[in-house]
Amino acid sequence: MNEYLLDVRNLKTYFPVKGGLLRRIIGHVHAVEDVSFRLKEKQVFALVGESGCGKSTTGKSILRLIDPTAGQVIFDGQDITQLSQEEVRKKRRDMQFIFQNPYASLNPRMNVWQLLSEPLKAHFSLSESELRDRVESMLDKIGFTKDQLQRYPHQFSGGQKQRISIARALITQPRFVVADEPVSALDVSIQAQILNLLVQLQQEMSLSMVFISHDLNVVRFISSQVAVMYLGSIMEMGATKQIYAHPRHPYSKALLGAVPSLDPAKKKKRKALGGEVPNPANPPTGCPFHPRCDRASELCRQQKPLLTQQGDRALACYHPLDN
Amino acid sequence: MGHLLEISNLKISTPRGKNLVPLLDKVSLNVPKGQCLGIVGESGCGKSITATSLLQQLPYPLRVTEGTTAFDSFQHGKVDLLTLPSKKMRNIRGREIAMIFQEPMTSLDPIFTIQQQMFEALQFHFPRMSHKEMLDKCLSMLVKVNIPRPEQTLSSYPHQLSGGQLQRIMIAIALMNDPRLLIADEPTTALDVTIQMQILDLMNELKESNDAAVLMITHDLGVIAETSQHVAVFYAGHIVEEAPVMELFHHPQHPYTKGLLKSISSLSGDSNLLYAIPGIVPPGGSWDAHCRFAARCEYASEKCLKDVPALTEVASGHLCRCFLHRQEVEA
Amino acid sequence: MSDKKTYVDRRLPTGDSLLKQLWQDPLGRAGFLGILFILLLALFAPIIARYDVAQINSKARLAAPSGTYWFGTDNFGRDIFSRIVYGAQVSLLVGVVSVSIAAGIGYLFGLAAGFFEGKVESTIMMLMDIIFAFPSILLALLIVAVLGTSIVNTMIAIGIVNIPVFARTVRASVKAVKGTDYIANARSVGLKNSVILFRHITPNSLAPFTVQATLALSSAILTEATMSFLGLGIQPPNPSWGSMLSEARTYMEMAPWMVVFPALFIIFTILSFNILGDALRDALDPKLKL
Amino acid sequence: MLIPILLGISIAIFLIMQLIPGDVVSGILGIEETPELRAMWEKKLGIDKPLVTQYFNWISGVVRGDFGESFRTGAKVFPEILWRFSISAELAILACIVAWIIAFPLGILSALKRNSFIDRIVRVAALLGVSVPGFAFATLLILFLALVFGYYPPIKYVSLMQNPLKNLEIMILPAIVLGSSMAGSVMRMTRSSMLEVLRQDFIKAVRAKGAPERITIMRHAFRNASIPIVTLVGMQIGILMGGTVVIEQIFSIPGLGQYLLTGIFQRDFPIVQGTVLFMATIYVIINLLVDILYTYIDPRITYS
Repeated sequence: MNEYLLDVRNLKTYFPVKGGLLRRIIGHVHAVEDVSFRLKEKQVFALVGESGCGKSTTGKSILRLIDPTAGQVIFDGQDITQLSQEEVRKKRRDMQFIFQNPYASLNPRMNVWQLLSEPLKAHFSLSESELRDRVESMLDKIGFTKDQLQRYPHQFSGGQKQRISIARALITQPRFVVADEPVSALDVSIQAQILNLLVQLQQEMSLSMVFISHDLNVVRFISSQVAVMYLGSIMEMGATKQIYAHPRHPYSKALLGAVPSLDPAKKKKRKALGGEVPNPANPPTGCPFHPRCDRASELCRQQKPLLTQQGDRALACYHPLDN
Repeated sequence: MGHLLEISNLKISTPRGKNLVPLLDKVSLNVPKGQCLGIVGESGCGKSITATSLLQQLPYPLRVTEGTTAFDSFQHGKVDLLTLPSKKMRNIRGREIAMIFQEPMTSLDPIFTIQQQMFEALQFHFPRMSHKEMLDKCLSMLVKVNIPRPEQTLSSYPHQLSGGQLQRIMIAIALMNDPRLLIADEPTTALDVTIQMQILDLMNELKESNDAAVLMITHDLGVIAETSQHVAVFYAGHIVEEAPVMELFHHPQHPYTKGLLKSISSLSGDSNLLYAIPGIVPPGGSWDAHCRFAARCEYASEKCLKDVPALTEVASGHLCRCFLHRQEVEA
Repeated sequence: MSDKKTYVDRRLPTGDSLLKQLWQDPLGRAGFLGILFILLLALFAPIIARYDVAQINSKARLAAPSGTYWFGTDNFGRDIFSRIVYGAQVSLLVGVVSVSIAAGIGYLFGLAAGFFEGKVESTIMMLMDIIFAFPSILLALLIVAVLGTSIVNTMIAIGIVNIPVFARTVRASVKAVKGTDYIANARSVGLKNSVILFRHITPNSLAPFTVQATLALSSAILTEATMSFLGLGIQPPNPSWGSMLSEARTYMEMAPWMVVFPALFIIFTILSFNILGDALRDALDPKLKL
Repeated sequence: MLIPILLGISIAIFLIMQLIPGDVVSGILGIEETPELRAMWEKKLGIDKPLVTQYFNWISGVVRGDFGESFRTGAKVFPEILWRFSISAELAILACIVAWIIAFPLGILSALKRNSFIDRIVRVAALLGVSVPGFAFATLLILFLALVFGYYPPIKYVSLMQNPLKNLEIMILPAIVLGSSMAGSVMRMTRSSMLEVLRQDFIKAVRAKGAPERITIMRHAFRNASIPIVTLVGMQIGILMGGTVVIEQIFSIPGLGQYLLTGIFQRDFPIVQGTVLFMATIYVIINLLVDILYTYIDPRITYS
């Protein structure tokens, strides 16, 4: 049996750019450019990066919420990219997605009961009482009571909505879930509550998870493995602890260094990373990071470094920092 | 040191039906000259409306229902910003008090070029300035905020520039006339971390060279730690704690501040569970006559559900709105 | 990407809460009552009307309003009040039938265009653009000019003219709803297309459609009145407010009531629908409530 | 987009004209019909040929400016359309002036003084403007002027060239009627669009620079608000054209609308066909101009 539950191989997702008088395709945004990674059962794997780095598109492509342009997504020995629409739909029982914004991702016209029973109805044929049992047990897990079943999303706070949204994703007892920035729409004091809930449910339900976030602190807390993405490609990938302790890719180092410290005394004189993320429709040649990198050489400008295993981690860099 | 701006007992309310519901309740704050005062709090805590009320820009239908301010204007002397006649207010806006906003992408008028919009900042206050002078001034400001191609940028429209560049331009516009006070309302919230760091560095740098006071409004304690000398923590429409920045981060007194710091720092710890403040922030209109944090507070006692604690000094320059005191709450 | 934005809750009222909200809004209530009044007038016309609408009475030509003839009589001695009551029937009938034609066809077109996109969408919208490119009353006039004047043809003409607005509204709202996170969520949960279309997209895209239907009723009634005024709508002796007003012009100095009452009723009815439409839009889309 | 839409319109009109019940020839000849006369007319009208040929014959004539001849008078339709168009256009322009003079200042004022007394008045007026049909307003206005002032609008048309003052007297009432119904929706749109823009961040930012209100409102808010208003104005041209049909009839102005009605009543189909095609074409062209106008107002939109 395969050691890995999920094996993403050379995933590419391009979006057409239309323009001109006849709205012809004049180019492509390379949202995801050759991404590969693997995920074991019960593991939490984080994709971290700034806006436009393709982390979200990667997550959606894995679940075929967006159809990838090329590559394979092997889940439990089966290539998801080769399945028909109906097969994908059935597969969703085991593979779910948690959205960023709970204010927008719940149908405003459905009450909690409808929201939670709907996925069950789509994938199982259950009697009314079985339905009720499963909804109520899920409700208990997210800390809701039965009398909240008839309420509508707008009657809940942001944190509560995100609980409902998590419950809706997990009620079919999936084996794998992609969580796309599940706490970034929430207030600071609520974020911790939701993260705790996620970790708790992940352990209870033996979930494997791809966790997408721009928040490096959150990623450190929740994941054991991490991939740092930049402009559609993975720059550095490995155990979260090691990468956070000793980032070796210049971008990872800059990214980690940019997180404001919580100690005003440690407000060190560090150099902020200059420049901005290039336009993904017109990426630079060679290494995507070279225009902002102070270690860039001629080689970096000309040829894109491939992600290769270097010691305890995978790196896409010709001139990595010392371990 | 004298205060540039003193806010006393500011109260802002919104009409709901026939009643006025308070959104900000008796806030008093001082902004010292040349320093950065940070206001930190979660959404709906009243931090943003505090700032907008100072320039008489409260969104409809909010209104100031109580309170006064004293701003040390070099044109008009000591003035109350809240009641200043609109003509004098216009002299102060952009000249003595400047403001930058959360969303750089929407803070510039989409149908005018950067040059037209930067020129305005000068024209409104110095109508006689020549085109050449204005151009020179704008170019030098753009260089100051590290815009790579200033001439080209001047002739661009906002949609042609990135969020980071636009926020730099907003800062350039704000600092154009060397204001005495810069109000920054979540200036980096809409930006990526690497860009956020660039902007914060830039603001720190400019503050030193310009000697302007800054009112930094944010939900991010990290931003406060990076920029501020003095911090006020807002919760549910009033100040719950106020202290110099070192004091606040190293010796937080209010259970809410403690909780926030604890939950953020537990993110970087090795524990399996995060420290989380339970419950939700009470929204405006549901503030009963007791401590607004009591329902979420692990130390809450009977007393906390009966009375509203006053903001009292617990150490030099350190104010806290809590019945418990230092010794008792040490956790 | 923003750390944290202030998300505004869009509370969409459902069913009876919508009616309640409308009733609480003074404007909504006024519009509602106005329409109810006209509707009752139309429904109970045979009871309310005091005379036969077509009955010519040469002794009572151009009689001023009085206890006998509440709104006076016209040049044939017909009772204006009774004709107005029956006119309400005609107005509402033409309005409702033609809007039903337009809304039904427009809805299907819009749904198909919004849901399937691609060729289906471009073909449908091309067709709609062509109809839309005609100034609406012009197209309606052209259609009755060709088909001949009758009540059915009037309904057909007004119906056809109004198809594109519905198709456009429905397409736009279906596309907007389709792009929302909760539809992406519905897909990610693994719902069937039919469930997504009918349980999620349809109910959430009905709001602009409902507003459009209310406003279309007012414009349909206006178009009918205009066509009848021009003599190309409802034909005499059938009572139509538009044609009554048209006939009245000859006698307006002798019998101003012939002008005033039909005009007031036309205005009142259209106003009621517009007010209700406004209130409905405010209730359904708080973002637009300004 | 222009060419396919115009082609579509012409086909639509052509097809609708085929729906005429009975046949045209008997309509023209009436009781005088004989087989010879019928054959002659059928040949003359070209209706003995297949439909596609008929369409191409018609459309190739139209492209050359030949809209056919009136059944009744035998006069060429196109020159008549052009002459009458100048009258209708004058009326339409006057109506627009009336509408905009009323609508823009009041719409802006009402947005600025939201929920004040003035705002309420303006909103009620706007609602009335939208709800009162042009013909009803016109009739009531004439009645009012006649009863109160004993004034009757002139019946005989005088062109602008002959006597500008007299011409203005003829045109002013219909322009007020048409303009006020347009003003209603423009006012509503101006108000809501202004309110929308006024809460944007950049307005706050402009004020924070110390801008005088006049500049904030006129240079920044109104120019941005005018983007949706321009769309509305483009669409209103259609309503205006419909409006001219009715209003010209009421005030006896020999414009395009009246020509169309005459054509319809006399079942003079070349007139109907030609007028409708002409008006629809003008409408489409105006909307194209509106699209081009956008690029001047809004630099974000480009037509490459």
